[in-house]
Amino acid sequence: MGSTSQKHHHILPTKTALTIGALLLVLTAITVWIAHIDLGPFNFVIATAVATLKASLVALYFMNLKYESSENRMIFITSFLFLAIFIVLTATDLFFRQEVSVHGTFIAEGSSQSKLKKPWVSTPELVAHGKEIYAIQCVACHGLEGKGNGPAAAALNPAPRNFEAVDGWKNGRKPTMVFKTLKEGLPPSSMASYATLPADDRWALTHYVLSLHPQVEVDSPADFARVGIDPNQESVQEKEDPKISIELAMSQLAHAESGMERGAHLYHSRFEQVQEGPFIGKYLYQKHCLECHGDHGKGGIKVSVLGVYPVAFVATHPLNQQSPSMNSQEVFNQAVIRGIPGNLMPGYGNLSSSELKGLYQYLKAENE
Amino acid sequence: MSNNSAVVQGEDHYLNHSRGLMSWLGTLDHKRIGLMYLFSVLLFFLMGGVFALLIRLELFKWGGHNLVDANTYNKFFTYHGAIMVFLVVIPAIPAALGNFILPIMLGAKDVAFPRLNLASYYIFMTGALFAVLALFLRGADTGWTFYTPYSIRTNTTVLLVLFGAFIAGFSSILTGLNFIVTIHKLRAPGLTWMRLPLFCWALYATSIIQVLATPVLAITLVLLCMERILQIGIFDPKLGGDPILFQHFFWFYSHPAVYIMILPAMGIISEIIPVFSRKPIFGYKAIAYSSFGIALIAFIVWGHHMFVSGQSELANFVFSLLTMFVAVPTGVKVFSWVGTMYRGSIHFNAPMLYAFGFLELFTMGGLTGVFLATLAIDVHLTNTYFVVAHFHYVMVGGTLMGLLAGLHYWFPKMFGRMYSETAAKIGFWLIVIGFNVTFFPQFILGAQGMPRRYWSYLPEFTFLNRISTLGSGLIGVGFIYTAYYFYRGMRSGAKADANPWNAQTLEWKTSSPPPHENFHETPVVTQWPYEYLPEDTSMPANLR
Amino acid sequence: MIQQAFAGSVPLQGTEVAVRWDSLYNFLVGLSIFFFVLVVGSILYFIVSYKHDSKKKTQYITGSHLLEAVWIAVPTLLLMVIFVWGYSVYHAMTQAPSDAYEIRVIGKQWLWTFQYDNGRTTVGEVFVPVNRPVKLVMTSEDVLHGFFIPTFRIKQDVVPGMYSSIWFTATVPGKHQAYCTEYCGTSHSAMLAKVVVLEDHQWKAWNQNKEIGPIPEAGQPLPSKTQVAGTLGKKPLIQNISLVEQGRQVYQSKGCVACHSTDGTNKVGPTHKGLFGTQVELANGKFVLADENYIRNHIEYPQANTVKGYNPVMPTFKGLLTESEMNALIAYMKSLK
Amino acid sequence: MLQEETVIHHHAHHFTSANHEFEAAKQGMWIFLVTEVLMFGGLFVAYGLFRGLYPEMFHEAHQHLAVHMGALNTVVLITSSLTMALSVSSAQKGHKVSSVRYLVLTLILACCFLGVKYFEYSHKFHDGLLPGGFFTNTEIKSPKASLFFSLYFMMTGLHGIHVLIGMGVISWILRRTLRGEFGPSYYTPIELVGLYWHFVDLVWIYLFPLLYLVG
Repeated sequence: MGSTSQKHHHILPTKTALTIGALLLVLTAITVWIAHIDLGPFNFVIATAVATLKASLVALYFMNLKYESSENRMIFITSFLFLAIFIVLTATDLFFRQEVSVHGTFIAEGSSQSKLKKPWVSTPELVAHGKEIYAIQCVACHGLEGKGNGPAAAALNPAPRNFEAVDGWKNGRKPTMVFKTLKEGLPPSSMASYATLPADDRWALTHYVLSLHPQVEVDSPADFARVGIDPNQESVQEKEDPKISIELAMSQLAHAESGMERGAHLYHSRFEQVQEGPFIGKYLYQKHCLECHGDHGKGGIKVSVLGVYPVAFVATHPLNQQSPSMNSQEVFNQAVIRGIPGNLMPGYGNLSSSELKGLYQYLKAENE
Repeated sequence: MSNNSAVVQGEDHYLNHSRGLMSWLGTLDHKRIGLMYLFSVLLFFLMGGVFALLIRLELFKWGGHNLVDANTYNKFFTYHGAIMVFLVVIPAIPAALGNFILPIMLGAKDVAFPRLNLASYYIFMTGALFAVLALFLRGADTGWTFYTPYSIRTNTTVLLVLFGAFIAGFSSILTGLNFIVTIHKLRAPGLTWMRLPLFCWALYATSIIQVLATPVLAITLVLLCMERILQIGIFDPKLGGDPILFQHFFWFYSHPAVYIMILPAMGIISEIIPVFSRKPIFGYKAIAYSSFGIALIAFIVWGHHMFVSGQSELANFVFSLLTMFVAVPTGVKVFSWVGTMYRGSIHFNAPMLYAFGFLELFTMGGLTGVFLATLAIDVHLTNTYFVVAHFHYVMVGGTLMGLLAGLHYWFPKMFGRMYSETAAKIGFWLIVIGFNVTFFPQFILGAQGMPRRYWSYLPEFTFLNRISTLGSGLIGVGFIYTAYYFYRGMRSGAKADANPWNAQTLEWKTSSPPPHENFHETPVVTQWPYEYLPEDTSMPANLR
Repeated sequence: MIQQAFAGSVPLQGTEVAVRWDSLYNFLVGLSIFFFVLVVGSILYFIVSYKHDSKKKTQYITGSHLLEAVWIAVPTLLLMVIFVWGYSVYHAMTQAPSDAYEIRVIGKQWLWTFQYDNGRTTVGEVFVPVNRPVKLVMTSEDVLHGFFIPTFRIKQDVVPGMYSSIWFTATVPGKHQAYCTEYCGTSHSAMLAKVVVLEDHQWKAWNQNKEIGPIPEAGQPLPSKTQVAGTLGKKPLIQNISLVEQGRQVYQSKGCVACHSTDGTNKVGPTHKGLFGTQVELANGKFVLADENYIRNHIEYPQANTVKGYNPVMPTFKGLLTESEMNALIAYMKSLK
Repeated sequence: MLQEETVIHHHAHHFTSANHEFEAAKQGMWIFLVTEVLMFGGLFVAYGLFRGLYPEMFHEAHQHLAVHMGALNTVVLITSSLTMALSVSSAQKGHKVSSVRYLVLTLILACCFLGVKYFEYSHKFHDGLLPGGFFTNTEIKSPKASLFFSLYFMMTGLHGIHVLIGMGVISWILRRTLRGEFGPSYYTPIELVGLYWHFVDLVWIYLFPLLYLVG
């Protein structure tokens, strides 16, 4: 026993070992070098190919697989075969899931019809109203003065529109076109659809952003025709696009804890609240707002939740006297009920008007 | 008894080779380790069985609140599932019976790595300890499948159970590794691949699955632990992860695990049927290769557990198609076993009875499996009692019947004594009838739409649930009775011959019980193990 | 009872796809019986014919390639037929027509919420028109759930963070039972719902928030007054039964039973047995009298009224109960002595 | 070089010869490596799928990893693999002194690897580039970037644990070599540890381009 029977075993010659080692280092240098050249998808292919080459060298020479019995070679290769099965069959699921889309006039119903007469004509009242809405919905990206330099603008590509410049408006600067942009958004850019805003508010916004530059453009009959408006009529029967994104619909749903009736009843809860204002306000604030806006509405908290899926961070607004949404009870109601699309503020459409009043009063009192 | 002539009764064998508790706890002898596995597994089987009976008692009446509250019930079925799967059916045949028999069948003195073998036993027990420890804390209520995100959110001690299963998984890996090397390197002279007993083929296929699939379970459980500890979010939708991906990870192991459970049982049946039919096995190569076919297909069908999970329609199509092919090698085996009996000389000893039981129950389990592989049919039946009934027919009807068949078959070899044949027959009928009464109604319940994991159910399901509960009592009685007559047999059964069944595999060529080193002389194999000649129809055990 | 248990091993056919499903199912049952009889029958035959007899010899057979080829080829062919058939039915189950009426479904521990295009929201009951394709777009707020309607033969898991959908065209008016089939924790088995299939005129009325009258269980006639008193609370709202009985039905159908009991045991939430008129200690340390106002207030603002010793997990039912349902519910809870 | 004295190794009773035992042990090691491949494989599968789903996120997130550190570690680990291979062949030839020398070198390189890793990790901690729920970095704009760092920490963490274990067994082998237990007739443990160490290197060879060089 204890014979020298291991002598048949292949011994790696020092020279081969050094050659392979050198080769591996050269290949490492090559991968790093190639990674700095942009070859599109081929970067990945080359990186993996080089890695496989390196791995094969290690396995064949350092691990002696080249001189190993075919049994052991098969055993080792089998593992990669089964790994391939694992990833390919799982990929048949993950990369081929059906998209679910939803039809219908959900949420937008009842809020889309304009009650104004000839809303495409700018009036000082409309511009003033538009400014209010702008302060809530648009400043995050377009900035307070409409220069396209809001706090969230830095992250956006393409950058948000600067309303003080005349050139480069994707749909042009005619009122109907701006209105169209507000309704449909500008995919694939970050400009979201604001179809969830009432049509009147969108008209108001239109006139406000156009008022930021003195040059006035007027709609031609062809423009009206394109958006389906008859300029000779007094009011607008807007044709509603019946489709909204399932993400939006579902995230609205997920936030509507009680599922209060929506649409026509958006502003008026059927159930009037009996409790006194500040008490319910404090309770509601603690329940819904505290987590993101912090104690006494001081804001500035990093929030990372929108719906359930994406992870992104936004610092919340303070809810004090300077906050545009605290200007008046009405403005406040709008912001709370609808939420602010594009921001992380979800809508709380299930709050009753007395609850909103309580909440508003509570915040006012806190900041005095 | 020419084989036995060399062995004088009372001679040195593995049971009396050395004495004292330490000679067992520190043993490197595969036979003793096999027995330690066996008794541990039986202990866990008792625990799992008690939970099963508690579940059935709770379901005796509709509407809940019969025995325990919903939370306790949820823990019961979690424990029943986790204990039975991880601590009973997976190790039962390979680690217990396989450890004992495989090296002897190969004509080897031990498994390739005896120290590793002992280590894997202790790893198994450590894993079990963690899982059982959780019982005394807040338990676990996730079901044995640990689906996310519930398993991330629940405030029960899931972490301990996960950790236990993770550790027990390593034991399974090491056993598989040990067996593969043993089969490759330690076969007796003359024991070529085509002379290998079918039980060895089955264990070989099983070991391959253990080695290839269990590491994925390990990483899955690690990731799930990390979800709970570090909130890594890979499986957590709140953090951007995908809960369905967890199901892929889980079933990539757990579907092949089903074949870890069933393949060795099939191996045992392949051994028993030719011996008790006194005839060569029908289609040796087909049975051997079909074990490999099943092992391979095991890895490409896991998605059939997820037809309604929200996975893509393409994946459903592919997995349903592939799943259909499981039935082919399985069918080959069943038909070959039936073919083996044709023109044989059939003896009705307990092992053969259990083999019949296996064929009946497994055929039902297999056929209902086709229902669940069919896309549209699965949509209605999945997550109902139909699935519960199906996998109990396969796991209990398959693995447990196989285990009992093997225990009866090798009982004389393990302990050198016989059990009472009459008692064994009574036990068999109690268990088989009890089993069918328990689980057949569940097929109907499932088809009618009763979902699984329900603590309370609607009144229209009462009648069938009652029958099922009564049947479970019958099974319980059957198992207690079986334990009793096994105990009697071990203590005071008649002395067994070296080869009471007149079988031809190598374990019967040594004394009962075998000596410490299995064989006094290394055996030399000259023929395949199923050489039953037309006149060789008698069986010593039945001549007394 | 026995009759009930075996009266058809599958539930009634509530959709067209259920009819197709049943024929495939019956084919499989037939095929299984055939193969089961083939296997077990031949075993029994061999046992009887070839029982051990020391005088008889066996025959030395080691296999037959022909037989093996047959029992590989025949099952393979049959399995392919089953696969194609199964897939075609499945395809019909998953591809919703584009004009399907859409309902948003949200699963949450342990309630089903349904939202409709007309702005209405229901809990525990989903109202759908008969003979018109309906598509359910579903998501979950917390963990996995599964939406299962046995009479329609459809089921789909509801996954947090993503949207899944199923569709059906119900052909049988009445109430159909729906279950949660993906384990979701404590009250998984109480996470039930009713699919209320409405006839055209009822659907029209329901859409206009009008009373639609009593709806029977699917496939059953409307129960008479006497039957109602003796049955198990799965019956619809009927105007001419007592307020307490109505309340009991609301209590069942709106999912109160998922977390509360009426028999004195505390579940996720405290029991309601003997609650009325007692002093309740809230989590904030205050004591309140459990009167009508408290019950209403608690149902609408559960978070502010969490009872001491329990987690603040109850969802609000504000806007989900009509005034008459609320009154009935309070009346019922008063009756739980 | 001096020829060390021949070491007599007695093989276990159930093997027919020392070579028989050696072949069995080596096959056992290969099978163990198979299980390792599949264990790491789970993470690679998760990586592949998430990368396929969120390519932009991976591209943006990977820019926060230090390529020079990763490249340095690649060089370190490849060199350690080379020294390990040289140590094994020295042992096989019976050159005890050089075998020891190479083993010590391997250990030092492994320490370097972990040292570099330590600096990388602490930098990530500082920047809030942490897995999942602990992710607090605000520079990365792509949603779900926390997933990339979950995978990064899981993959490099599991690999790091393997390096630690490798250092443990190398020390054990070093001790046995110093005692003169290995020679041309018996070198099973050192060869097996060599295989393990090369495998650890092999994993890193893939981790480096996948994590640090996302195209």
